[in-house]
Amino acid sequence: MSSVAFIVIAILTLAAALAAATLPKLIHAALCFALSFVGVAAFYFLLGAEFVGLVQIFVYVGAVAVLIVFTILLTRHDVEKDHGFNWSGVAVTLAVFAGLIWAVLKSGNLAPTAAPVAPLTVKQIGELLMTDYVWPLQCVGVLLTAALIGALVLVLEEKR
Amino acid sequence: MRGFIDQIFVNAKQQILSLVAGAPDWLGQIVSSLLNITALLVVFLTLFALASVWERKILARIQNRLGPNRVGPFGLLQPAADGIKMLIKEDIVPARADKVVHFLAPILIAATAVLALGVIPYGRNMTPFAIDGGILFFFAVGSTTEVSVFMAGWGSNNKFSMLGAMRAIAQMVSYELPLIITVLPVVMVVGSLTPDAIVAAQGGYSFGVLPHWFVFTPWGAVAFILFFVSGLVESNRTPFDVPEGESEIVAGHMTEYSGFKYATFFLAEYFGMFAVSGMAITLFLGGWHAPLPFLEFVPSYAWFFAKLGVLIFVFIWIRGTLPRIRVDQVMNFAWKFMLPMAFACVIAAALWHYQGRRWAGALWSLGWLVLVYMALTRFLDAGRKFAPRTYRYAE
Amino acid sequence: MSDWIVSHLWLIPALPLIMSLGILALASRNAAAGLAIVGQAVALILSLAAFVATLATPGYRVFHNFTWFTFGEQALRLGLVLDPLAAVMLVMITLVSLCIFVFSVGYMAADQNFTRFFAYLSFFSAAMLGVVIANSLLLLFVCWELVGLASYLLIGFWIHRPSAAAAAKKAFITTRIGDIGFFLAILWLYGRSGTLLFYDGGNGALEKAGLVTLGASATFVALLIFCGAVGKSGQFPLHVWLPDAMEGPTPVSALIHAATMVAAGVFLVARVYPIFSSGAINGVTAPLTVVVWIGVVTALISALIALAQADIKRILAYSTVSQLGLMMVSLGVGGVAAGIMHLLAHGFFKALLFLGSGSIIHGCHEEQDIRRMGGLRGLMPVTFLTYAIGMMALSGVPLFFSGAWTKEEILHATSLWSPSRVPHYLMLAGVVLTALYMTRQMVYVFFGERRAAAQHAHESPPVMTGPLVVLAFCAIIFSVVLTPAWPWLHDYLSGERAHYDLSQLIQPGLYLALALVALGIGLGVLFYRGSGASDPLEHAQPALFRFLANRMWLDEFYDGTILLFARFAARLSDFLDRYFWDGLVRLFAGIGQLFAGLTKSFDERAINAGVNDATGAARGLGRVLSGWQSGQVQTYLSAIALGMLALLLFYAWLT
Amino acid sequence: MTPTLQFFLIVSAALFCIGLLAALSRRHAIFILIGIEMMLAAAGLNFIAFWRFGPRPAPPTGVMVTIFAIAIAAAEAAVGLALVIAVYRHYRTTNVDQLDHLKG
Repeated sequence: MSSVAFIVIAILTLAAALAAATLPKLIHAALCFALSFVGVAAFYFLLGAEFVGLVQIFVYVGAVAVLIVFTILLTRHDVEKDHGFNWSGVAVTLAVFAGLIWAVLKSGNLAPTAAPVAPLTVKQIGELLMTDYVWPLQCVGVLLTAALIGALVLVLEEKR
Repeated sequence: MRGFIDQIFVNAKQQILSLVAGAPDWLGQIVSSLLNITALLVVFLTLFALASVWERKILARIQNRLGPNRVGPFGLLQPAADGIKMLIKEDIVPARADKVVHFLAPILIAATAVLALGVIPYGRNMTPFAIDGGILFFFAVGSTTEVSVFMAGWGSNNKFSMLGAMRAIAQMVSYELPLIITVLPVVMVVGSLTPDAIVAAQGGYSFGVLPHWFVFTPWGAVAFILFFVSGLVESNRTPFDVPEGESEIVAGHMTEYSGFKYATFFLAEYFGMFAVSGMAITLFLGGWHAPLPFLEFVPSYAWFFAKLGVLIFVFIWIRGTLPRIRVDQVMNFAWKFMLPMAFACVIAAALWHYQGRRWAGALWSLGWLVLVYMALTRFLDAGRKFAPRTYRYAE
Repeated sequence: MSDWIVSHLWLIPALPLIMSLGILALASRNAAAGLAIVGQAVALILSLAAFVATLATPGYRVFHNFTWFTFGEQALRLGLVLDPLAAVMLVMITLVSLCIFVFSVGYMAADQNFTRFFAYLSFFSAAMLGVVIANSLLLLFVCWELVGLASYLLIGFWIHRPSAAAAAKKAFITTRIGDIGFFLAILWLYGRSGTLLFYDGGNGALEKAGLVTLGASATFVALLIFCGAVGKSGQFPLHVWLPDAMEGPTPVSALIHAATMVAAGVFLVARVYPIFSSGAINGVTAPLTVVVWIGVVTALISALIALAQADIKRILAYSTVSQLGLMMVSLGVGGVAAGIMHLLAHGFFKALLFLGSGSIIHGCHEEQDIRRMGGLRGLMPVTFLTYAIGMMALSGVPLFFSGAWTKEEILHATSLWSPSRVPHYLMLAGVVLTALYMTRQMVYVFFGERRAAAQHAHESPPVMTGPLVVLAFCAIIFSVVLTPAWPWLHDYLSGERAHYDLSQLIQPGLYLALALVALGIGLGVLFYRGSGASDPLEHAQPALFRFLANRMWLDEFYDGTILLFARFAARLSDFLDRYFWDGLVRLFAGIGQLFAGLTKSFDERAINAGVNDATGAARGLGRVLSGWQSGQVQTYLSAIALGMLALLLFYAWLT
Repeated sequence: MTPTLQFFLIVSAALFCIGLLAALSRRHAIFILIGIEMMLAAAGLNFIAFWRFGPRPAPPTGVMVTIFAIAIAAAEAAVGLALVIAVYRHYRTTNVDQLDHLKG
């Protein structure tokens, strides 16, 4: 896996993510969010997990981003006025980041480079989903159904 | 000889690549990708030009007119003239618009359309980007169209654009489910998400005449129709062109676009149309396979583009025939009919498979589909009352 | 066809059942009668097919058993059987039922519960057919009880009449008394021989092996079963319910309390006859002797009572009782075939008589008192003729009427009974009495001058007279297969080949029967000719007449003894319940309350105090803690993040 | 040089912290959701990276976990946004600072 691609994708992803976190306009933030997730998907491709990458794009860019955008539209009147910035969070974030980086660098005994790996085909994943992971799959199905119904119930017009 | 003509483009690409054989492999990859992309762009831009003029002429015939016939022979150069006109038009950007978003929207939408075109097998060994799970890629890319439409609507900061964008997103999201679920049966039956595998699975003929295209199985036929209708919606074609209904909201999310950006939207719409048709051909119409055994001497890509042309003609035909559908009707149709039918198709495919993929299976799945269809129509008619018209998605 | 019907025997009872359910489901007055009649007709055709199938070989018998359910290691098995006995019963029941259904269409036309009526009727015939073809004592018992239920429902069909309700209750309870015995018999039999199947390819309860395993207890089993029979077919101690059962609609009386259900007792005895006759010394066993004497007493008593009744239907009811007694006697003395033949013949002509009485009652506007009728022969000719045929068949006018031959057979059988000849003579007297009271009824109803109710009498519609004609025809034609000249049915029932021999036609017994019947009819005409509203016997023997008219005060006797005891027992238990047990319960409750009070005070004094302190402390703590609860999501989030950081550092410190 | 596992871990840590930043310091409810999604994605990236660099042959547990994580994240986003809409309908605001009715 080429370092060029890695650097490019990393820069893209992190920049987009940072923009998503800090841009004053919610819409731009949402779009950058989608972009950063495309970047994450690209990472997955780079790491040889194509299926996951596709699912990532599919779910986040296709569905979640659209959902966010729709929510922004429905709460439009509240979007314009700026809610300000909570600076206390920055300190915490920096602390956590420092901690994480320290931990990562401290733990040296990790595989230096990736062993060559046979690409994980969709067929294998599907078979795994249907054999070893069938119960998680069912649970996720139930969860999604519940989430769907719950979301519908939440946004129903309450009768007055 | 036949093989030569069939593989001519593949061989040509190999020749060109052999020139950079010595270079590091990343260069080779880049070159081959570039070749693919250029081929795609050339072919489909030409096709776009042809299709635009073709559409206008066919619509004219349907409406008992002559259509463009001045520029060039039979008006074949009409698109060139249109292109020039578009290019030299002034590019207006509204003052209050969100400049960046407004600028990015058409690029993104066109780019995604081209990307979607990349995974379709156009002929034997002629898949530009043969990735495992290409189907998924196709839909993943296609699903980003909504974001770009939204960008267009929001960016141009205009009431009509916003309404159009919201309508577009609403109906696209609604119709993406049937669109994808109607693909499931095919994927289940073939057992692969790779377009080439799916096309390969549709080779061969029963009794030497009936090709093994999935459209010739009951579930396949129904799934194909559902897929095609959803494709109409996804590419915002009549009768589902509510988002850009000129008569209600000037041109929907394209209202504030002019000149080349507008042309880009136009191009994106056509590319979307091509992409959906190509996917439909790959999934249901046997890809580049010939309809009859003795016709196989015709090169595969020729068959693909012939089928593409037929589907485009159907698109145009429908546009010339049907009036626009109301928004709430569109949504109801999606959620109350298309989605259940799509799921029924999945089950029908399972029946077909477990009954041995023979006549018994066909009968079973047919019976099941008919059953579901009856039930659905009964249910919908029961619930139908002709309420006064409401703009639920445009308040 | 034949083997088909054998394998589909279950259809015969199933059809009427389905029809009755259908009637209840549709609840449509128009469909009801049609459904019932169609179901019954098809059942009749099937029964005829079954009958034909049994003609194949003498002693024909097929059965197929199935397992109902399994408990432990032994399975409870039920089954169906088809043999001559069942076949003739099937034909008789379905034919009579069909006639009566048709008749009811006319008779119940005005009733607003038409639908319910036909549902009940179909239900009844289903249950009855089930009784007939059951091959397991349990299945038979189930259908038997269902028959009882149907009879209960139908007697009390006019629920708004208190008398009807009372009669229904009486019938139900009285037959229950017998059925207790029957049930005990079933338990005993199962406990002894481990099977309830009649025929099971050699090890059924009625076959050699089963009887051997049953051994000496066969006597008790037989007697207990006979209790059931006594209850169901109104034998002497338990006969009191049958006359009251006439509160039901006349078709019901005809179908259930004359033709079919009451005959079920006789049928039961005939069905399990091997148990009765097991270990017999030249055809005599203790249970059979009991059967004989019960039969004799019943026959005579009820014949006498019938002599003094005024209600046309009650007369017929008592005559039914006496005829059933007659059949019991014949079974008891060993003339099984004769008994069953009489059962069949009786089924036809008694149904005929009842329907005729129904037609009369209908014609006379619901009048049932024969002393208020008279001279109807001109007004309702069809009814008159058919009724006359029925009467002659019942009283046994020889040669042309079915009753005669069967009676003669029975008399013949009794005459051969070794232990004693008393039953024979008593039965002869019974014949005379039968002829007498039937003549009395005829004279009262059809001859003499027209009395009050007869003024505006009218003939019934063809839908009612039609069945009469059919049944009358049967009553006559039936005599052909009964003649000793060609004792076809007899041999068919007893599993032999019939042979034709005209010389058998005239026998000494025949002269005797002729003489007795002539005597009876002659006496009847002599007595009652020209008698007005008052009864000649009443003039002659007032005391005797009252004795008979009040049914020998048997009801009063039961009322004074059994019911009195029952009421006493009820009161006693009520008293105990109220004062003794209730007192105990109250006592325990009081104790409970005492303890409850103690614990309550303890809780309040001791525990609650501590709890209150604890809760107070907790509340204070909570107030403090809830101060930190700012409601700011992001504060919480940052707290979580810092917590994670702390964990991370802790982990790093550990390693 | 080719990127080793640490690089991916650092990137995912950075992504995680950016998500945390968004969740902690932006007052608009939707930003909090975006942040949470980012953190989830960072976790997924970690899983994939560990799977990729893990010993061979290994069952693709990391991939599976990521797939399920994505599905769950989608559900969470749906419900969360529905909540935002409901809250907005009720209080006419999406500012989480004003939504403190649960304070003790």
